[in-house]
Amino acid sequence: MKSQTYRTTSRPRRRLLAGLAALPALMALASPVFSAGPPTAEVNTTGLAVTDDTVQVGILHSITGTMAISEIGSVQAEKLAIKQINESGGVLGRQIEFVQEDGASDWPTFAEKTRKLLRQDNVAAIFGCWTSASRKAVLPVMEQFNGMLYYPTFYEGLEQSPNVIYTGQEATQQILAGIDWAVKEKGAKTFYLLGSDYIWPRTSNKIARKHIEKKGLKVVGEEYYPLGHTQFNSVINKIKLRKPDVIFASVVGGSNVAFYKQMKAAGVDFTKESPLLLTISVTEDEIRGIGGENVEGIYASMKYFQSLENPNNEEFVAAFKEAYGDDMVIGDVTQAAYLGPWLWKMAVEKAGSFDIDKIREASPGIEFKKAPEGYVRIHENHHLWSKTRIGRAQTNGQYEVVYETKELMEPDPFPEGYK
Amino acid sequence: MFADYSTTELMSIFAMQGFAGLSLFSVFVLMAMGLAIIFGQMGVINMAHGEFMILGAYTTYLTANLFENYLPGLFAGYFFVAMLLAFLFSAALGAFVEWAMVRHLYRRPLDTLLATWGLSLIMQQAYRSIFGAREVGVELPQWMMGAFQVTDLVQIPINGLFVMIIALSIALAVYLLMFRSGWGRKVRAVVQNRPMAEAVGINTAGVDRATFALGCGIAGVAGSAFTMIGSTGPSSGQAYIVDTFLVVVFGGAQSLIGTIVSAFTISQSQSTMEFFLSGSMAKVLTLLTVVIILMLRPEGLMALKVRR
Amino acid sequence: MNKDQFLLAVEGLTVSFDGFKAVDDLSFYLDPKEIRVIIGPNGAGKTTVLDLICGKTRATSGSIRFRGKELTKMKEHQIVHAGVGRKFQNPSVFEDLTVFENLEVSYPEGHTVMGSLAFKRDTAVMEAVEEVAGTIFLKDLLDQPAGLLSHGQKQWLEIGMLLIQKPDLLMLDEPVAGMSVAERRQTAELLRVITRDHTVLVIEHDMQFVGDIADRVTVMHQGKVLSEGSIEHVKNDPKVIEVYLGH
Amino acid sequence: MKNSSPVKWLVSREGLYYLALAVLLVLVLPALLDSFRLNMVGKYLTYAFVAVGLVMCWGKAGILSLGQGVFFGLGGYCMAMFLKLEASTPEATAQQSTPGIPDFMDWNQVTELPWFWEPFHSFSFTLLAVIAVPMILAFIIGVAMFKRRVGGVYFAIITQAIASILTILIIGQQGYTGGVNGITDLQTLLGWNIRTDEAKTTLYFVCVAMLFLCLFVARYVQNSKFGRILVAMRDQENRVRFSGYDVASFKVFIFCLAAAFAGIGGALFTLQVGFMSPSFVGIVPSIEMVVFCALGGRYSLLGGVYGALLVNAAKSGFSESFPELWPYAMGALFIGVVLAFPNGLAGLYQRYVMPLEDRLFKRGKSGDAGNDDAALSGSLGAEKSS
Repeated sequence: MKSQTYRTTSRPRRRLLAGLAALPALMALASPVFSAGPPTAEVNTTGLAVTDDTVQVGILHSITGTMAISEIGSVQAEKLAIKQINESGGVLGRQIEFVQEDGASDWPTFAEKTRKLLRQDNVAAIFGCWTSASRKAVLPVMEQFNGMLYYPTFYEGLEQSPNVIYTGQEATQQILAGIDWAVKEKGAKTFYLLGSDYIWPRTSNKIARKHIEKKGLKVVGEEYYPLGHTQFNSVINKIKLRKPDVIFASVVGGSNVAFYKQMKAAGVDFTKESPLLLTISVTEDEIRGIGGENVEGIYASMKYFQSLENPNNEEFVAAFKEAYGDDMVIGDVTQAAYLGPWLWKMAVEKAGSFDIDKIREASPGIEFKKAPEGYVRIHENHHLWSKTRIGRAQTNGQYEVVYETKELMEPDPFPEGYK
Repeated sequence: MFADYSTTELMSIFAMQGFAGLSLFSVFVLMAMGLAIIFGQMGVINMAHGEFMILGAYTTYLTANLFENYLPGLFAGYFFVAMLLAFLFSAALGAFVEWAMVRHLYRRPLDTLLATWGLSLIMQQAYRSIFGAREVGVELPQWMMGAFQVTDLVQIPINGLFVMIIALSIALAVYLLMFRSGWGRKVRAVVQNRPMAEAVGINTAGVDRATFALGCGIAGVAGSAFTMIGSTGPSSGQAYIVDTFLVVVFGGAQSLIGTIVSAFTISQSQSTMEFFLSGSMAKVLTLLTVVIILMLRPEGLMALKVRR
Repeated sequence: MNKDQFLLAVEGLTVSFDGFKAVDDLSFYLDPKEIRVIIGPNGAGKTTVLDLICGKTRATSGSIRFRGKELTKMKEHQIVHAGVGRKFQNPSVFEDLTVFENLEVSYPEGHTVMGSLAFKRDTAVMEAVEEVAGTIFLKDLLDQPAGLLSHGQKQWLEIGMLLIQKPDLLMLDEPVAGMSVAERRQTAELLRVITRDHTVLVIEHDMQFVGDIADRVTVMHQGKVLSEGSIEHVKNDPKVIEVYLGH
Repeated sequence: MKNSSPVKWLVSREGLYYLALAVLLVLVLPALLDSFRLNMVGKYLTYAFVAVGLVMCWGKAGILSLGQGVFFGLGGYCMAMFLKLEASTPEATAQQSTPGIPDFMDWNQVTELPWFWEPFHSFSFTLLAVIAVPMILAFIIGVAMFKRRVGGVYFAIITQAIASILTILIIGQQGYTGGVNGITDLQTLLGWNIRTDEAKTTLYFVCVAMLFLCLFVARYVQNSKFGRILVAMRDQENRVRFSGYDVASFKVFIFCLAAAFAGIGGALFTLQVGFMSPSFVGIVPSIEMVVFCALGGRYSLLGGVYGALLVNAAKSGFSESFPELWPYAMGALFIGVVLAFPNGLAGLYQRYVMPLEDRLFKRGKSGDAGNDDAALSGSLGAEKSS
């Protein structure tokens, strides 16, 4: 971790000159005096760690333990965003400094570190958490000490806290669009729901089932395997028998690798699209472990793919690779993590204050036009309006975007029947 | 329950589930063979068994990369080289671990459990530092992909078949080694009566080291084979350890045949249950059944009756 | 004849391990206050007989009646409570406990979970321990951890642990094995004291020692009784000479 | 040998050790630490309950359970169920489709409180369940295994399998258990807000008091004849059996006792941390708990407490400054403890510090050294002789 931090802080100068953000950054570098914002007493009435030229935020992810695999991308994205914000003049004239804590894949540790960040470090915002379990552990602490958490992962919904901004999609955004697409474009009539056994796949599949059945179509199977399970032959057999048009998969972690390899070995060629596999859990990050050749032809429904073609994204991908190496891949969550610091900065600036209550008030309606995924906007319910895309996996581990919703999908964390 | 299916479909179900059970069986055999040797013959609990498997998997990954970059023409055959290297590396590390750690603990089996658990933590973190926290993808040669199409519904995956062949060859090799070779006789002599074995001039320390190394080496080969069907990451090994121990204990320690019989029983019942229940419940029921049977019959399926 | 007039009646006792009959249709009877020695070559099944009586090994068939009670169906600790005490071949004392504690643990009170939690070290216990310690020559070593005793002393301690249980039948497996000549003499002395009010069943190889103590001798061979009677009788039995004494 | 009066006991060597621990936990730590750090210490102390149970069960009786997390979790879940019901009043959950049931049930379309949740409306039932539920499970496992003489390695592996079964069950039955997220968002205990700093400090002291209660129970058991039988059993199980003891019942009892301690620890954990999740039930936490005990000294009750405190403190400290190094340190700790000093810190203390104390206080060698060191010297002796 040390070396990465070092790289992100040491390399920027040269690139800056060529970079698009050169002007404001140069100004910031040349004379911090100009960028001095409003006096601290005005923008910080609740004792946060804000000085005349710095503001502290927290980054809280697992760097050790089983979740480190997934969370490291988010840490990198958040650091990149912070660095870029600093280069462009900081927030209200203050440079962002971050305190990084390790959640160690252990939920009480997350809660503990949150307390530390809020109570001892008095951070102005926390960017962090990945699993639902860690968020659930952190949530009471955030609410008790009135902090602000930017949570990057796509998740099951059923939550809406005044102290959290959810920068990933909640389940309906991801699922409804995906199923609609499969029905409309691919003529799907029957679905097989498969997931790892925990809350997100189970909730997602419930939403999916409801949506499918409402359309008068059929779910021909629903199945869960324990986290870390590696033997999928039986379910593959069941799939072959039931012959669904679509396998709707939300398998996570190491199980993913086993599942796709065994599907492929069992003679399922995804490129033939019979059955078609639609996943909501395999980002570019996961493909690296599974191997592009094993997932070629599967479809993923999420809001961001690294291959998205727009100037924002090209710039973002270039900056990310510059900072962390050319072989980096960027998945949906990594991008969502990148949004966090930016959305916070804009909320602070709109509110003209670091106070949590003012940020909360200012947040709904904030628009981020430079988001790599395109335009996003914060909803009243603290989730983001965002478009959902369907990507088709290539052997090189990237998705080719084949579809994009016309409108922004409205976040609906408490869908009908889930209140 | 069967009403939804036609007769031909039912036939295919049984054929394919039978095959699914068989591949699970070979997975269990691969996992358990190394452990059965170490636990059954030496009484040592090696909690780092999974990590030795992952060492084999990473060796395979590195070999694949090496062949891809330097010997692309021979890529089709890299897997055999990888398995050999996996065996050698794991066995070498195993021998070292035996020398540095395990040999001091032969009289304290529960302590080997703790020490090897510590070892497993260190190995996991070492993998994380060297290979990164993410899983690595191991590319297979073209000929290992795909499946034989038997009938419209029944397909036999080639790599599943391959894993099965490896499992059976290893089981056979172990059998020959343990029961048909002079070395195997020595191992068994040491197991049954250590002081006596020493007295008749067997180098028991050497036998111990070789046995431990052999067990670890087989774990390495197992890991190598698992790159075809599972994931290769720093903590992938942990997922296997409980299942593996249960297979060995259920079979009756000290009985290699027992290990195979128990692998067969557990895999067949699990895959049958998986078909009718959800995956999680099948797993729970399988574990529960094994635990209950072990409570009723602690000596396992194939126990030797010895006058004590 | 009423079998229950014997202290111990073993009849038709058989145990087989995977088809191998370690004890085969064995019968013998013990009178109260008798000292019986079982001898026989290695593998004759002597130790197995003791295992069967004390419940360590379960009989395949046959019966063991002790004061009219059937032992084959009872659990080990119940057999002990019925009045059978057994000493193992290798001294098995609790090395982490002191001599006093070793004897105290064997004291026949507080043998249930709750009983042992409520157990008080009262004067009755102290007296019983000291009395037995005197008998087994360890009176001065009561606070010594048993692990530090000599081999012979451990053997005595184990005998003492049986004595304090006040059993009716004492079974000793090679009590003088590995002892010095002086210790042997002392042990013989000890056994003579013990036999004043106990029935004793001994396994022993040392014929000198056997001659010293035995009332009657049972010779076992391949799981069966080969000969039985006084030491003189068995010494002169041609069958015994053939398998055991002759060479 | 006997400590008839409590005062006399307190100034004995063993008494002073307990006093020192009490001073550390009641005076020193609260004085030095802010409420945040103190709460963390409180959390570590809940593991000390497990460690004390393991000392009794593993150290004294030789039964290594790799499933203590199960009992810790059960105790914790019992408490969490009570707190969750208290938090899920019909008013607080008015926006749910079925008000009055826990939120996660509502999300899972459970429309009625499952029967096994009902009794947890009662606080007294909950207190009973915190101890009884782990004990009942331990009793069933214990009777099944010990009566059939399953022990050692087999017992360890089977308890491990049970930990893994329970984890899968809890995660799989999320409508009834909260699944992988666990039971979260616990706020009040009988109307008392447990999230405030004052509450957390109070809970810390409750935790310390309970720990001492458990220590005294354990100490009583250890010093009774029962304790000597345990040690005897560890050395020569057969001899104990043929001294007329039903060995299995003794094992069952001690295993149940350890389970009860773990359950109390789990309940206090839930109270102090504010939630319970399946990640404390599984194999990894169960094995870590064994390490706390091994590091402190598997034969020493106080060693177990210090072990739990130190390992966890080191874990927090290490993972704050060198997250990558922590697994190495933890692994090395395991191996080091087992290979180099199997009697843990207590063993080191006994070997190196006690002679100094002896010289300092000019005490006789045998003196009235407490049972802790008596057991220790015994086991050291055993080690030498083996």
